[in-house]
Amino acid sequence: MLSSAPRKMNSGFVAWLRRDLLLAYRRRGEVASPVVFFLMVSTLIPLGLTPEAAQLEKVAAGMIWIMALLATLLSVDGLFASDYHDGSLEQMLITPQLLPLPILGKVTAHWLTTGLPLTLVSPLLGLMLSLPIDGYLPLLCSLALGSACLSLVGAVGAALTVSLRKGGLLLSLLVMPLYMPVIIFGTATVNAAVDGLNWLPPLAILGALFAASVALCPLAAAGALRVTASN
Amino acid sequence: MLSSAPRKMNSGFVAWLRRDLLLAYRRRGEVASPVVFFLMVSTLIPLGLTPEAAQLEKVAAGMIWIMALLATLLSVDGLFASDYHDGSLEQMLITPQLLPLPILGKVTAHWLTTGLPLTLVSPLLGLMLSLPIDGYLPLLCSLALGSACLSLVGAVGAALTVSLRKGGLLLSLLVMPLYMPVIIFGTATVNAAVDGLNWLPPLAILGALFAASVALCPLAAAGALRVTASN
Amino acid sequence: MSWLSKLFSKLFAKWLPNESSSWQWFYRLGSPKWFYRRSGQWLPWLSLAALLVLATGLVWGLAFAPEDAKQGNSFRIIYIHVPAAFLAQSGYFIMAIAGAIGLIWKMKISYMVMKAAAPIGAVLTFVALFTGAVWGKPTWGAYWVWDARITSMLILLFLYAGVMALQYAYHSIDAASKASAILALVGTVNIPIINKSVDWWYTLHQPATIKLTSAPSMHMDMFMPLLVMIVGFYLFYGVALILHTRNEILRRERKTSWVRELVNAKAGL
Amino acid sequence: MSQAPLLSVENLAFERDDSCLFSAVDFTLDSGDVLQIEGANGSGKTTLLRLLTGSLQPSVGEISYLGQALSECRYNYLSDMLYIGHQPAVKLNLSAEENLRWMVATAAQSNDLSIKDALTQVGLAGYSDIPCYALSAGQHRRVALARLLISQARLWYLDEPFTSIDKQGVAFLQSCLQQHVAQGGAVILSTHQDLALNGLRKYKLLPHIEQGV
Amino acid sequence: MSQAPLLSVENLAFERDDSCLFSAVDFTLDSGDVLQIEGANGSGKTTLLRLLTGSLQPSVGEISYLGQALSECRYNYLSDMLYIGHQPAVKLNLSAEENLRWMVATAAQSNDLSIKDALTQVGLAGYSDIPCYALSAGQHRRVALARLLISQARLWYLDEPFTSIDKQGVAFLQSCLQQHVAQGGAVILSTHQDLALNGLRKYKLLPHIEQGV
Ligand code: HEM
Ligand SMILES: Nc1ncnc2c1ncn2[C@@H]1O[C@H](COP(=O)(O)OP(=O)(O)OP(=O)(O)O)[C@@H](O)[C@H]1O
Ligand SMILES: Nc1ncnc2c1ncn2[C@@H]1O[C@H](COP(=O)(O)OP(=O)(O)OP(=O)(O)O)[C@@H](O)[C@H]1O
Ligand SMILES: [Mg+2]
Ligand SMILES: [Mg+2]
Repeated sequence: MLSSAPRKMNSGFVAWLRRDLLLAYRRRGEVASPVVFFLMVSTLIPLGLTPEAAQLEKVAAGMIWIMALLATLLSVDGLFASDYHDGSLEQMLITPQLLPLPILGKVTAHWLTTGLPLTLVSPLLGLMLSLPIDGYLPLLCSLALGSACLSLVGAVGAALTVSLRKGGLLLSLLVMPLYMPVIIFGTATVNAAVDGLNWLPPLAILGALFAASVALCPLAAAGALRVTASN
Repeated sequence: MLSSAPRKMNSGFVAWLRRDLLLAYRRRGEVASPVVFFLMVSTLIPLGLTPEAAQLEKVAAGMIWIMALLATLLSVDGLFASDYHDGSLEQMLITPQLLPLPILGKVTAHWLTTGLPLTLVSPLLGLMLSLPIDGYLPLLCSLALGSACLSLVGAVGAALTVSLRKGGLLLSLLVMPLYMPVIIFGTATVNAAVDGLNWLPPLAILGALFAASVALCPLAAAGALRVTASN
Repeated sequence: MSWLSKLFSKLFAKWLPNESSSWQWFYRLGSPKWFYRRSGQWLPWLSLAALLVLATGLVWGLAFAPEDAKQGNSFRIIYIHVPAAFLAQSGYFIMAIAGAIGLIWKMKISYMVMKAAAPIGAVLTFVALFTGAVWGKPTWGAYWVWDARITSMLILLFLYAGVMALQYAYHSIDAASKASAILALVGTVNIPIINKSVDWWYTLHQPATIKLTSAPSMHMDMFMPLLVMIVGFYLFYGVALILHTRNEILRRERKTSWVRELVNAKAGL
Repeated sequence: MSQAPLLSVENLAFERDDSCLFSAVDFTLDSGDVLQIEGANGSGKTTLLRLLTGSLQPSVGEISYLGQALSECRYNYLSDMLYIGHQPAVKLNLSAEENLRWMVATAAQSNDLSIKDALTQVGLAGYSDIPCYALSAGQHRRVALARLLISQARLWYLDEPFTSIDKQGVAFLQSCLQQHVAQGGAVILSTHQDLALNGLRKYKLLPHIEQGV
Repeated sequence: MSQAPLLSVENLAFERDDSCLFSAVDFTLDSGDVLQIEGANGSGKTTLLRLLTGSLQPSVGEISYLGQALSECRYNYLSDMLYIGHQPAVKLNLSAEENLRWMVATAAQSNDLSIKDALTQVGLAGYSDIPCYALSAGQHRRVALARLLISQARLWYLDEPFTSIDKQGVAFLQSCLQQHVAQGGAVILSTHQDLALNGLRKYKLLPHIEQGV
């Protein structure tokens, strides 16, 4: 008899996380390419700015953070786009689960494929940009936390723009200011360490930002998606 | 009677150029739209690096060029993608015209909607990043020429990856190495002017790069599109 | 790319191979089966030669060449570093030429050579970079500096990576071959430009503090082993390329009768 | 006990940007029913189905499931519903099997038919490992339709399910629908083809006619 | 004079990644013919049409236009050909009129029917200024089909042109085809529906059967 089977208790988090990771993996030549991308952009920096170690050292932390932000922006834009076009997003919206959970699954997959690799190669980038040795650990910690914030906030922007073929500009400009604290405290963490100061306070603030983003961004993105889908 | 009408002499260049401009006009306002992106990132730079004018001044030209490059990379990814998905690309491949011409039309539209606006707002960015006054004219000239090269080379990469359904990261892996000369001579032009040297030689080299790209890139992109379409 | 090959054959009709002429070997070379058989005959001899020359060079360079006045024994890295850097660069051209032959004459085997050449070249580039970095620590005090040559070597690594990534990204073998051949050709046009521009960038930004190129003219006793090593690396490259290509042939032709026979014969032994 | 029909739609109207697409749509659906929405292109069939799934909100009127307004039984309703739209939600980069596995994982309930069997039944036996971009148009749609075989949902909303499907496939799909309603399910579908189903009911969607000035 | 048929296909075979999809496809097409390619899902109808447009290269066999091999008369052939595939090449962000204007601009030749009239005839009278993402599935396809009314091409290759089109639309489209062949054109189309056209010929695409071991 239909519907008599017990309902599965699933939140959709795992299913969407797995699917998006699988999709990322399917773009095979791609698994390594976030890493290659960061390596390449960090080759551009000496080419564009200066090859002198003494000078590079000063901008290293800031540049790595700007790269993290660019990579996130670059990739988060497509977070919902392909799902919107092939109808998967509509399916997501009509599942009985709480919408923020599948969204959190997708964002986690996004972070695992951009933020995490960036964090892991950041010591190498630090080497290339002559970052002083004291900066490595703070760089790793702050990037891990901060890039997660970037993915989460980016998801809200992506949700807002996915079906708005017009007028997305204003809304995405609203998201941008949210990036500013992340990048400020991110670089502050590394610079504090390089200058021999205590780098835990800025890191703690990043942690707080992260906690707030995890709690709020999926909700905001869910709301945005509902609006866009009823379009 | 069918086929008795005289054939129109058209190269497809204008038709594709117009269409892509119209499309870009319809989509003004997306997050990833290059100008928005450009402006947003340049507000982040002082935050990430340093707010001191003396320091910013040194990195201004390089940063503007790096941003121009990333903005191009970001947008060139979609040059053929949506056409591939909705079947327009297949229509382009079966028109009797010489394929490089429609491609050149599309690339021109791309430059008019990314490279040109970037060039036009670059004085503003120069101001924000405290670029010395001598640098403005060389910045404008070099960006105009250089961003055209970036669009052209990017088109080859986009053509090679269009049928792969991959994000922009693979594309960036393919074209970033090819972008290096452009960024070197681009920043060299501005820096030469700022240092009071003659900035025409590097600009001339950019011009030569541009000429070579115009001649070769549409051909290479045409070959690449034929390959990917038969996939 | 048919227009390209057509244009090509019109322009160079006179010199182009055609089947009736003495160019027959060229066409036979295009046959994977023929290549597989022939290379099987060359391979032992080539490997032996590579082994001998490399062993001679290594023993000579590491044990007998005099110690460097300034750098001590660390300079001996040169016997790996320089040949690897040499081969990495020529390897790219070999790969691109193979790709071009494939596009123009639609020769299957040259696509296979191209595919085989990419990882070998990338590994050699990496070896050059790595040995350079290791060497850099004692001599310059840093693993990495933005020197013109080093940078262009890094870009070369990216070019290789691009070709390899494209090879793997395509599902269809044919499309993969053609696409990466196009990319390799575009890369070849760019390599001289990249090298020139990186030189320009270097000289523009920074006065010569450390320079690779101005290595003092080497002592003959140090130089001879280096020369031997370079020859050895070329031979080794040849062996690696043939091995890789043979592998690729078997993979792509696994459905043909001759490969099946070969496999059956091996299994029967 | 179950006096209330499975689904009842009362006086539904939908307007977008101040122009009314349809109004006074009224019907009920019971277990065992197959309802075909008819209407010319652009008459609002897809819109109606999306209203039913809850993606769109009606301007006027009410939809109720087992006698309860949708807003009051969202979880149950959505768990009991399956919708396949014009866009079949098939990821091109995944294989048929992976697509189906994901669809099942996100669904509230499913029966015991294995994914492999479902794919075999829809005629994709040899194709389950191939990425979906290498499938033909009809095979691509069949991946989505395989969901029907696994689903335990009572309500099926199908928007032109026969698109690109060959004759044999259409016959198979109809037998699927027949079996589903025989088990107590119900189907609403839109299609321009004529169907040969027992107990088929039709609902003709008429354009809204402006009354008064 | 014109002994050679408009299009002749001889012993065509296509293989992808070492597996043969179909082989020994043989037919000729003259002005006035409508040829319907039949076959199950995945039998290669789309692939065959793409071979005919020159997007794909056959592994074996030859296609000739007016007695000349395609490679020798590429320009003429492509100028005389119109292809509408599964993906109708309609840009979602442009309006129907803008889409059509661009399609006409890239075509080698077109007749005097204005774009507005063509859109009216396909039933999009009030919709020409609306961006295509706001059109229904059938209206979306109709935008692409409006090209047929403006085209001067002799050869039409249509891949499932009736997808999402309502009954009235199907009848209209059939009369279009009828008129085209009456003017000396020819049509090859794939569809799973039964057509009521005079002079309709059918070609059944059979899967390739491996010979030998
Ligand atoms: C990661 C770092 C390095 C890279 C990527 C690198 C790369 C290269 C390249 C591309 C060549 C040219 C080979 C040719 O002529 O084709 C070369 C040659 C050479 N390198 Fe390095 N190198 C690095 C570090 C070093 C270091 C630290 C030293 C020692 C001081 C060194 C000493 C030399 C010497 C002596 C030559 C031969 C010069 C000549 O004959 O032109 N390299 N290297
Ligand atoms: N996103 C949208 N924004 C604005 N109008 C829309 C949108 N989607 C559809 N419409 C309009 O609503 C009407 C009904 O569309 P709908 O897709 O429901 O039609 P349909 O009956 O499913 O047609 P078809 O048989 O072609 O699929 C159409 O006139 C269409 O132009
Ligand atoms: N890009 C591709 N790469 C690999 N195989 C493909 C590709 N496109 C199609 N195929 C395979 O080729 C076969 C024929 O596909 P084709 O699209 O020609 O079928 P069709 O007859 O048009 O089917 P339908 O009626 O479903 O449209 C299918 O088995 C399909 O899996
Ligand atoms: Mg519809
Ligand atoms: Mg088909």
